[in-house]
Amino acid sequence: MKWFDYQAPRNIGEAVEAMTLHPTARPLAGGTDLLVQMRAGRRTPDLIVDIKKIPELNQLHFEPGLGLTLGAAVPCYRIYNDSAVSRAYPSLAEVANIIGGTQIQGRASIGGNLCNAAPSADSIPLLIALGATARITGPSGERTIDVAAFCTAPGVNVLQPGEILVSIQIPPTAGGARYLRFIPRNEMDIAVAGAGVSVTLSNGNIQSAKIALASVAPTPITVDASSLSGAPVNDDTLKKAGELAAAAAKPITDMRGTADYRRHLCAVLTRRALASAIAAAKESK
Amino acid sequence: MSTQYNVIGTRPIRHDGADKVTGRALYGADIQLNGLLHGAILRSPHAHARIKRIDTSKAEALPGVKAVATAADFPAAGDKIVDLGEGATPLSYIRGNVLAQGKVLYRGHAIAGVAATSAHIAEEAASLIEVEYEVLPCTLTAPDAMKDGAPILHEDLHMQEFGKKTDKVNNVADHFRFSIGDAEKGFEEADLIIEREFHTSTVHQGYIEPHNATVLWNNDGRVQVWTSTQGSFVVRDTTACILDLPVAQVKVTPMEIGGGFGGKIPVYLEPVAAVLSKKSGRPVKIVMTRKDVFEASGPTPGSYIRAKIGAKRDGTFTAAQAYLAYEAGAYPGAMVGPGAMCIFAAYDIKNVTVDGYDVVVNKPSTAAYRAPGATNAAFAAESVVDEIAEKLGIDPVDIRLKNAAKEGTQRVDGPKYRRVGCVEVLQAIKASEHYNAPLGGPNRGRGIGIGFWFNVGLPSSCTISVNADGSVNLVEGSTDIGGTRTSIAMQAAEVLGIPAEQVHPSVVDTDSIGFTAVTGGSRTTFATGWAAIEAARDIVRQMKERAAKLWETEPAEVNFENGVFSKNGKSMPFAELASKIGETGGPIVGRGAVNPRGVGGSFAGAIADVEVDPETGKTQVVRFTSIQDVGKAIHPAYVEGQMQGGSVQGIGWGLNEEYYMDTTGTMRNSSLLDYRMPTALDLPMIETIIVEVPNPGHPFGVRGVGEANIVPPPAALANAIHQAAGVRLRTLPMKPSTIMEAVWAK
Amino acid sequence: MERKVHVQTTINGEPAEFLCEPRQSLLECLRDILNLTGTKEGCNDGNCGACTVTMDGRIVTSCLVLGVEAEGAEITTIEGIARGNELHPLQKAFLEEAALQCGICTPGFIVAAKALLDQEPHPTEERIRWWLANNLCRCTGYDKIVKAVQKAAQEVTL
Amino acid sequence: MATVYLPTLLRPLAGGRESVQVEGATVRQIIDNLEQQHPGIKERLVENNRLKPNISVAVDNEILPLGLIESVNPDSEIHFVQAITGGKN
Repeated sequence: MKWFDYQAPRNIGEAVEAMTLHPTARPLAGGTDLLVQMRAGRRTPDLIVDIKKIPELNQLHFEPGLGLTLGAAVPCYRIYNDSAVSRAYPSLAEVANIIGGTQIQGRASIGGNLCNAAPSADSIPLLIALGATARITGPSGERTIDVAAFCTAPGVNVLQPGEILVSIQIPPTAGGARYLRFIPRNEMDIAVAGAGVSVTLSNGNIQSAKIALASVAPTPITVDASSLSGAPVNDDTLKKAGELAAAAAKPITDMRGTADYRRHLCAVLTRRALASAIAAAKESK
Repeated sequence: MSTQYNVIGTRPIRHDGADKVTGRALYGADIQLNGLLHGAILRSPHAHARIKRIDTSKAEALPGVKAVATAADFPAAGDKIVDLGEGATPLSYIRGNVLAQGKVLYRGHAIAGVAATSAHIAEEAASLIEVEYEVLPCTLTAPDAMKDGAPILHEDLHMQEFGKKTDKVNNVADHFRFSIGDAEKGFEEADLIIEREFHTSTVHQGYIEPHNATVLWNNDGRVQVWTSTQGSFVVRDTTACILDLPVAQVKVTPMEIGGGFGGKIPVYLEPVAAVLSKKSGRPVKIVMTRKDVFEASGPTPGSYIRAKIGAKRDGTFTAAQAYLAYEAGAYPGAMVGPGAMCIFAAYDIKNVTVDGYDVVVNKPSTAAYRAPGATNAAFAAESVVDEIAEKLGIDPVDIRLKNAAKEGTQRVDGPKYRRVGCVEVLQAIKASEHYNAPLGGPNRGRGIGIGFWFNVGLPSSCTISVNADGSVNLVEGSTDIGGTRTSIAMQAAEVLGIPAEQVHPSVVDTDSIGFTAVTGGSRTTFATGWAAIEAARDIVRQMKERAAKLWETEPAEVNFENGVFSKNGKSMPFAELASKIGETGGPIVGRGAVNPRGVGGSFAGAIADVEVDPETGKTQVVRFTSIQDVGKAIHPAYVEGQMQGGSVQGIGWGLNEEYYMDTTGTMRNSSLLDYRMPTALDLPMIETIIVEVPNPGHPFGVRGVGEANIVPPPAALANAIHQAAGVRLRTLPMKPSTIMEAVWAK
Repeated sequence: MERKVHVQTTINGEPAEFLCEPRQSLLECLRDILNLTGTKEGCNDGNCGACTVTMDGRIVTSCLVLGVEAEGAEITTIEGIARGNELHPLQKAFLEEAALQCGICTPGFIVAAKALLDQEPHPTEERIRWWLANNLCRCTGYDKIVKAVQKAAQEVTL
Repeated sequence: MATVYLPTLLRPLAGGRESVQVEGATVRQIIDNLEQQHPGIKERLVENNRLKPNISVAVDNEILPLGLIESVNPDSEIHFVQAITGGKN
């Protein structure tokens, strides 16, 4: 690995200053993607800014009615070990539990998963489906954008020089949600395809549904699921949701699977995830 | 008749156990020396290219860099055929694989080495070496490489046919044919003939410890090597050969080894580290990255196989024929010979013809992997056998029993089997609870497969010295990859009539023990165990002389049984006599040096239950049993461990593992994330049935257990998937997308 | 200006300090600077678990932690698992169950399994397999490893 | 006389025969006498006064480690086969 310097600022201001002074600087949370990329020579920062000592980035705070504030550096294990968060967002706790193995979850953060902007990121489709927003701060102040608009290309996100992700805000949920991915192993694997789904029900029908997909486009993508609103909860609706997902997917063929297979998986996973989210929505009532 | 043993068949704690659970055991990469430099290797980014120019000046100028080495630093010794533990090979191939000369033949091919004060500086320096390439088209599979007009890897490589050089230059290093009886006539007698084509991917042994080497070229000219290897004498001889030194000028200290499975027999780093040490005057350590291990060590061949079997209505096989083309990688030696000898090895078929082709391609030079060549072959044969059984409506075990190889069955390469346990393995499958249990759910299937491996003998040495406290020190040269210190010590203990704990085994360097061949070929418990038996017998002989002195009689009058020396009512346990060796003539050292005959081949079987998700094609192994004739299980726990480990490697090979190469010859999944070896979460418990048909050729009946167990799993899984999902997969790995595509095509 | 960093930390219950380059991983610092070579390198990208240590009570792959991040942390390595001369029940169980062959993955498995048993004394087989999915073993097929953890779980609670 | 079974690709040198009867008390003598009967076979089996390193000899169905110097009985069956080593073959 090439030489770099290391700083561990205690507050956001110092972090933004360091990131602004060093245009190639990278923030370090869990490092489970960053250090691998640096070893492979894919990123060559001259400065690593360790953001784990900044209080705001370590916040994990759930407020019924307001939602969840998930600091960008909060490691996965803290999410599933927090009973209030796990109760309010079981799908999020589950995602935190499938990113890497136990050791990875001791370090990796959802914020890092988002910033890394991999098409295959497991948390992003769920965050999109949950309507999450990203709180960003930088030299020209603070801004908030939808997670759905955060990733712009493989490994590229909207952050401008000097900007860092502070937290992810997830609104309160009224229904159910689920992320399902397909991997050839049972753990420690990259999604061949993934589907994040949230749903609210009204009088036994779907009130609204959101669907987002992983690993089938240069970024995680949102599927237009508006046509599902008002649809009855039955197999035809589930099948239709799957078809919408398959139609929206733009997969490529690579070592993880062929394009046709991935499109097929989108339909299967979306259908299964929606069924599971509906069951969760019914249960939460 | 079963022999009663005191030590053999028990499960003592392994002698190196405490060191290995506390982190004290020193593996190759753990060595720290004063003044140690760290090395890095520059590797080819191209699968096939001519090297026009190498400029190392920028690397040499980087602060912290102490030496740079290229192939030009190797002595220009002439070419010769050498047998350094990997079979007969031209030295130029071995040397050319260590550092490329003139051409690079695969992506990852080593070009230069750098030694620097830190690994980071060495890595940076390697990236500063400028290489000008003329990129050439590459060829990546055996069928492609054999086509007219395919890119030629070695312009001077003429196809051999049983020792005769032909004038063909077509990437085929060797073609051979085995035939017994008359296959054509045999097929005419058949009521059913099934012929199928199979493809298997290149796979890696996947040992967790990367290759490493630390070398000090001392001021007295001696070269000291510390490394993780399956064969310290192979490393010694290869390093000496490449550096053109007398063998005894190189001393190799085998460190603990973190897995090998055949892949840690070849030498990759030692000669480079030696040159760097000579140039810098300091010890140099080089450790491969995981990417290097995938791209530049020796995986096992991918293959194309055509297998054909003819059977009568009653299930009798009348003829068989096979064509095997194995990918050797960059240099010849694809282990297609053993594949060809194993493909129908489980069956007594009178009329068989097998053709084999050893084909070079632009992939890393392949190495052995547990029963090398046999797993690919068994996948083909056992799939065809299963299909015949299905079409004839015969139980898969019964059809195999009907045709099973036994004592006197002629192998396709000529010799007849001595006592083997194929029938016993099949009977154990048939009688097992697993084979007779319900499948327990939808989308499930059960498959079986059987397979064979020869095992080998080869030389081993051992010395044993007696301590006054009644314990003995055992010195041997077989590196211990899976508990062989203990399985060897137990055989000595059995002869000496003392507990296994009273034997203190050490694996020592090449200066300190006689020549010992590799830990491989399932030979260590068999052959080095035999050397230990001989050494222990030598001890007993000398101890009898001492007892005779004490009792004023002749040694021949002294009895020795169950650890007690006796004569006419007088008796003395081993330990008591040991306490008197000082006063009866001094130290006692026993020696054993063997190159044994009596090698006993091993048959293994597998029963696999799978569940296939009909919508995703994902296969879950829900139950698995490994069955193997081991001859005699010296330490049953480690025998089970070998069977379980081989089974799981076979499961990985069957379901997900592969070198996923793009058209430029770049492996796209060269990490442990994307190579997808099984994790704990992917598997059930692996049940084992140890079958013991003693090998009449070994004093305790040992056959060797390390290899045959990997042979049946991919075939058993394919047969199980067929039952679960209704499709026959003839390509490895049988990954989810492949299964789904087969389901769609149906 | 390329300068090494002074790191003060706690390793296996003892205060420790070392100088490292920011680019050196905790794994490199443990092995090459502190000579704690029981922690192994298998892949250097977090996928094999051979370098598992605990850091402030959580298991991590030390190849994916920078040495400088150890400042102020509490690290436990395989060298800190035995209680003096007495092996930890997991270490004993690994030996009794023959749960290792080559042994290169063993330190990582023992450190990881201990963290599990410390927080969950009675894990199911499925839970053990889930927890240990980040630790690769190529020799054993995991059967005897899982059984050793199950056996140690019984001993720990006795 | 011992019976030598010829590898498939060497059979053309012996008029297509699968086996031939040969005199000899050692493998070396067998090969020398075989060469007398069927010229051209020896160079396919022997190099530098040793069995070629990729060839093993089986006498009475047992692979023997010492090659040319192994003894042969008058009623022995002899096969020349591909060598299996501990590693790459």
